[in-house]
Amino acid sequence: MQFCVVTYPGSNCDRDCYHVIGEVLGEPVRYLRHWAEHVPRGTSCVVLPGGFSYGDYLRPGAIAARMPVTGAIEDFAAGGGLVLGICNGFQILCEAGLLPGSLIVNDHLAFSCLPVHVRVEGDPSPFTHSLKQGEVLRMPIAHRDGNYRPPSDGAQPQVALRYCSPAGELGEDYNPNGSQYSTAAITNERGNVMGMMPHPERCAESILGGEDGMRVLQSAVDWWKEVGSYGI
Amino acid sequence: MERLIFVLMRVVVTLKPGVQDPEGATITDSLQRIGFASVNRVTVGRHFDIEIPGRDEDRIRREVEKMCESLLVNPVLQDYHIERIQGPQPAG
Amino acid sequence: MERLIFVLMRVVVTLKPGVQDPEGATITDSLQRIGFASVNRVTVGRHFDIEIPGRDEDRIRREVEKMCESLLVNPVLQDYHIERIQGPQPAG
Amino acid sequence: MGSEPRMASWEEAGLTAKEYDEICEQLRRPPNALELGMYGLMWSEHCSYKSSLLHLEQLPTEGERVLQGPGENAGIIDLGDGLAAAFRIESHNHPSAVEPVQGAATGVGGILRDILAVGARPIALLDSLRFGNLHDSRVEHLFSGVVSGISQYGNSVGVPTVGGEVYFDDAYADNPLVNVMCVGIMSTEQLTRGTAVGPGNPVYIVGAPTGRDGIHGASLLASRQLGDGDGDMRPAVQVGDPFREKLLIEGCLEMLQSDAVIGLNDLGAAGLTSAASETAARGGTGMDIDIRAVPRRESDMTPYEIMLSESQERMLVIGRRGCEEEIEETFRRWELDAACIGKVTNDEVLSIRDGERILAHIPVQSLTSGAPRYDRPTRPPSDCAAREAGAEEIPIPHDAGDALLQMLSHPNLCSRRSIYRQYDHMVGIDTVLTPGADAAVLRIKGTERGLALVTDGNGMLCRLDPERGAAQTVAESYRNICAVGGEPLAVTNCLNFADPEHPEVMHAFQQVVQGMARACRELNTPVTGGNVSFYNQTLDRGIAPTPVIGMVGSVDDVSRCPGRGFQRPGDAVLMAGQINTAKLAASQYLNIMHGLQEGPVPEVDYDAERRAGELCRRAIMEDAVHSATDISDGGLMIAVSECGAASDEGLGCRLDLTDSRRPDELLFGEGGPRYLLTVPEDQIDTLVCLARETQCPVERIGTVGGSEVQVHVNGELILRASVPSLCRARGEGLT
Ligand SMILES: Nc1ncnc2c1ncn2[C@@H]1O[C@H](COP(=O)(O)OP(=O)(O)O)[C@@H](O)[C@H]1O
Ligand SMILES: [Mg+2]
Repeated sequence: MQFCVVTYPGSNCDRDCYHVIGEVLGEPVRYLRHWAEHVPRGTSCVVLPGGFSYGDYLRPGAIAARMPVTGAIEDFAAGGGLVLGICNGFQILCEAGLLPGSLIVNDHLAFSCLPVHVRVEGDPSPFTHSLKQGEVLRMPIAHRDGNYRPPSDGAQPQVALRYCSPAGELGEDYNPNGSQYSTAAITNERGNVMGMMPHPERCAESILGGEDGMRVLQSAVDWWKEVGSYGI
Repeated sequence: MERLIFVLMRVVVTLKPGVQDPEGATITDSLQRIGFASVNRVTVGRHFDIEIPGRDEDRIRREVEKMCESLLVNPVLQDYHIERIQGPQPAG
Repeated sequence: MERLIFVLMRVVVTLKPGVQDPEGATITDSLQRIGFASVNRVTVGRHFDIEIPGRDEDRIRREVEKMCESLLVNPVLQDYHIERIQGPQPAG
Repeated sequence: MGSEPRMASWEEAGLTAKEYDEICEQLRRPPNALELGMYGLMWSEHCSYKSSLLHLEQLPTEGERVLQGPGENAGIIDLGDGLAAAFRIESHNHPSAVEPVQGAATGVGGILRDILAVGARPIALLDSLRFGNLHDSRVEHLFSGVVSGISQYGNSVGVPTVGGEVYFDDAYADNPLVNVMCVGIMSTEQLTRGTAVGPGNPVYIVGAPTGRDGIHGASLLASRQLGDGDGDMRPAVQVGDPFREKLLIEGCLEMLQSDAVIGLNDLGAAGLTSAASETAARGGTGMDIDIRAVPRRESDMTPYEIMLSESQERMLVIGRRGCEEEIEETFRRWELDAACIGKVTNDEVLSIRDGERILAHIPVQSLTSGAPRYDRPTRPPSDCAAREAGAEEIPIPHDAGDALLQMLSHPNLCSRRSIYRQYDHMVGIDTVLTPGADAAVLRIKGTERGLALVTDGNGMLCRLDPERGAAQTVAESYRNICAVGGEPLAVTNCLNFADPEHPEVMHAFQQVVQGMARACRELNTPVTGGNVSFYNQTLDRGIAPTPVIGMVGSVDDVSRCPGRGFQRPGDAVLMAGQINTAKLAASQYLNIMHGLQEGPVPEVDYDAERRAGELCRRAIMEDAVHSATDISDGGLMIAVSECGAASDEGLGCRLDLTDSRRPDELLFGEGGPRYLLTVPEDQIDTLVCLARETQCPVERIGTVGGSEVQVHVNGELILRASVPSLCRARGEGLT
């Protein structure tokens, strides 16, 4: 399953994602630069990594969302390709309109780098395909703008992961950034585009304290094998 | 040779009513805590001062509107309006 | 019972001249890249809208000045001025 | 030659009359205003090390692992397997005092470029911070500003901040210290020296355009004390652009993959003047620069401003002739401007031109090694005797548990989580031991190995006894590296002092360097570089002498690195090292509980240090321990409490001590190498063998278990605290 990791100027988890997909997940992976006008043929999944694209200037993700490659990713998603935005990648997908809503500054205003727990929610998506509903994963977050706000038209997004306690309960105490309904990850209606604030690539190897991140990535691979594409 | 003439426009961006404003809330709190007990509410906004060449203010205003819509403003969260700060004058 | 009357003041904060504005520079670049080639320069500033009870605008302005000096403005890098947006009126 | 009206006198350039005469002599004519300004910067304390060089020569700088010692942008050590690590520490004290957020942020930016300049990819940052008492709102403002500046810059460039330290003491009330260490990794082939060789080769300036910011930063801000007129220096405040820095890092590293680049140098203190003259000096060449070609932020800048600007996020790149297009194209792809501003020459002269007009013409060596060196007068402090007072008179605490909680919640001993939570300490996915451990450990991808990194400083000890204090600082770093299973390899250092023209300050400086030199020699950790920051003084209040040590160690197998948290009920708690020598003198207990900073600082016992370190390291690498930590500030009980607080299961322990000393000395005394290890029952024999082989005493002092820490002395329960109460106390200190 061919992966592409996008590098925008200022992306800083691109090399981490590349390493994990290539060396840990063991799938073919290549970089895609921000000036690219097409997603290479044969690509199954595009990953928008974390970091500070364009320095997070203006609004996190805003400038990257207007770069040529983001348009190409939009076409790719429309054709059924899988798209995963992690952290800043999630912010870019929201700014680009590939996902509904927006991510604003954490309710406590500070950058937070720490492990959190997230619970797998019901709506089906390739990225949670091999996970059980209600299952709890432990993953690190590292962001200042992860406070998810749904669109103002009242539409409720499809939630894939919510922040929770180690036992899976929801609550203020377990919500690290003030996100509405403890939202940690959402997908588009079709399910092929997901944005998540936690970093799966940071917990894909036991030496780094956990492997739950692998389960999200492996899900996409399993789904691809079992269900096949959305028709690309 | 003709010197370039510039107009300076200010885009003032404010949060849409009802959108959560963690920064404003924290500032309100801090002000109250350090002795400005009477402050009722603070909201935070930002502005962009845009220097753009030309004399035709209407055209420039339309141009700036397009910038707002294509990049500067997130319509999900923000409102904006445009003010002219300086009329046509040689660049500073 | 008397209703509380509020004044809305806006503190407009801008970078001191000569202070580097990497955000403004990056926005300028990006606007040029996405088709607004003529933009010469964008600088970024912010504002605080402060709702504060009272009728005496002079007193309120002095109060807001104090807020700027003790919290809102970093005098090393920023300048500010205060504008009245709304005169005394019942709280919204 | 052109004349610059702005600076006419040597005084305004920060020089003395004698230095001015020396310049005239070396030039064989009086300098013009631009030249004088360039000398002013290059001969400033900050750039020339004129007061310190003489002393620094004592430091051991060689070792089998050292590939590059002091003098370059960063020290480099050999890690084997064709890999090398580059590292250095630098201060940004004065700028942070004026504007904490941007001062600290640009400090991070500056040290990153030093590492980049030697061709290494920056992989880790550590920050060593000192502030006054947090109750002062001004100090609180500095503290939160500095942390947020480091977080903003480090997080954005994508280099994890994996460790550091912070202490609060009135000695730093007016002069906070912000020292940042950066570590990079590279293949040994890629070692790029900051040299300009090959006459005719093009010289580029890459990155941000040059602005008026930061003019006089090195000569004025960093080379004299802050006074009432600080306001006037504020135009020098700079704003960091981590986004551009990230592009510079990626652009330069990509460029180094090809041989189109010969040398790199950052533009730091003294800007273009320093970068040009130092690269030329190292290469034994000269340089010809046309300031017209330098991209500027403001159009009406004078040559003087261009040559002296310390604008951030710029690098000097010495290219290979014929590769101009490749260089410009590579940087363009990273959205960076690369402007060719001149070329390397063979006349050993730095020529500055404006088009055809020559503005400055100075022999390179005169600017660099021509700077004066001073043997400044020294004098031992007059109040030395008073500090020798003992601790005998202080009362024994009624409730040891209360004392423990009070200690744990003190800003100097409490959890630093509220700080490092704001730092991305995981980006790069190499951080095996995160902040909170004795030392950070980073794996080296593709190998089993890793790097152990730590910074340490102790102004209190160094004020009491600069020589022993400095030696203890090196020893403490050594212990931290050993406590995670690392082998200490080398040291960088940042020497933070008050006014060097004050004989007592200079005396302390000389003593500190002596103590550090001895310790580094004894512990076989050569010094590969560092930084000196003088004039941390406001009026007559100077800081405590504060050498900060940055130490790098090598870990053979990162999968063995233990945390410090208790792991399993029933594990034996062992103490290894100098078990019974801890004293209350010069301890945090005296400082925190009794407001006393006094008592003799113990001498480091290097034999004991090496043995204990080896025992701890081998126990870890043989997989015999479940947890390990060294016992340092606050003594045994602070270490035990940290192990409980760091336990995932909230485990406590029961200690059974047999000892006739005062209980507070037993619980909170400090000194000597001591490690606290927890070991499964079936591994105790391994430890006994190791103890014999290394000749290091090991004693069982208790057992892991329960959810309380209990201490029994001679059979009597003297302290009891629940692990949650310890966690709570540790969490209170910085909020
Ligand atoms: N300013 C800081 N930035 C990042 N990490 C820090 C900072 N201060 C302390 N830490 C981390 O907190 C832990 C405790 O620090 P410290 O009390 O100095 O350790 P020790 O007593 O073991 O030498 C260490 O892991 C250290 O790296
Ligand atoms: Mg330690």
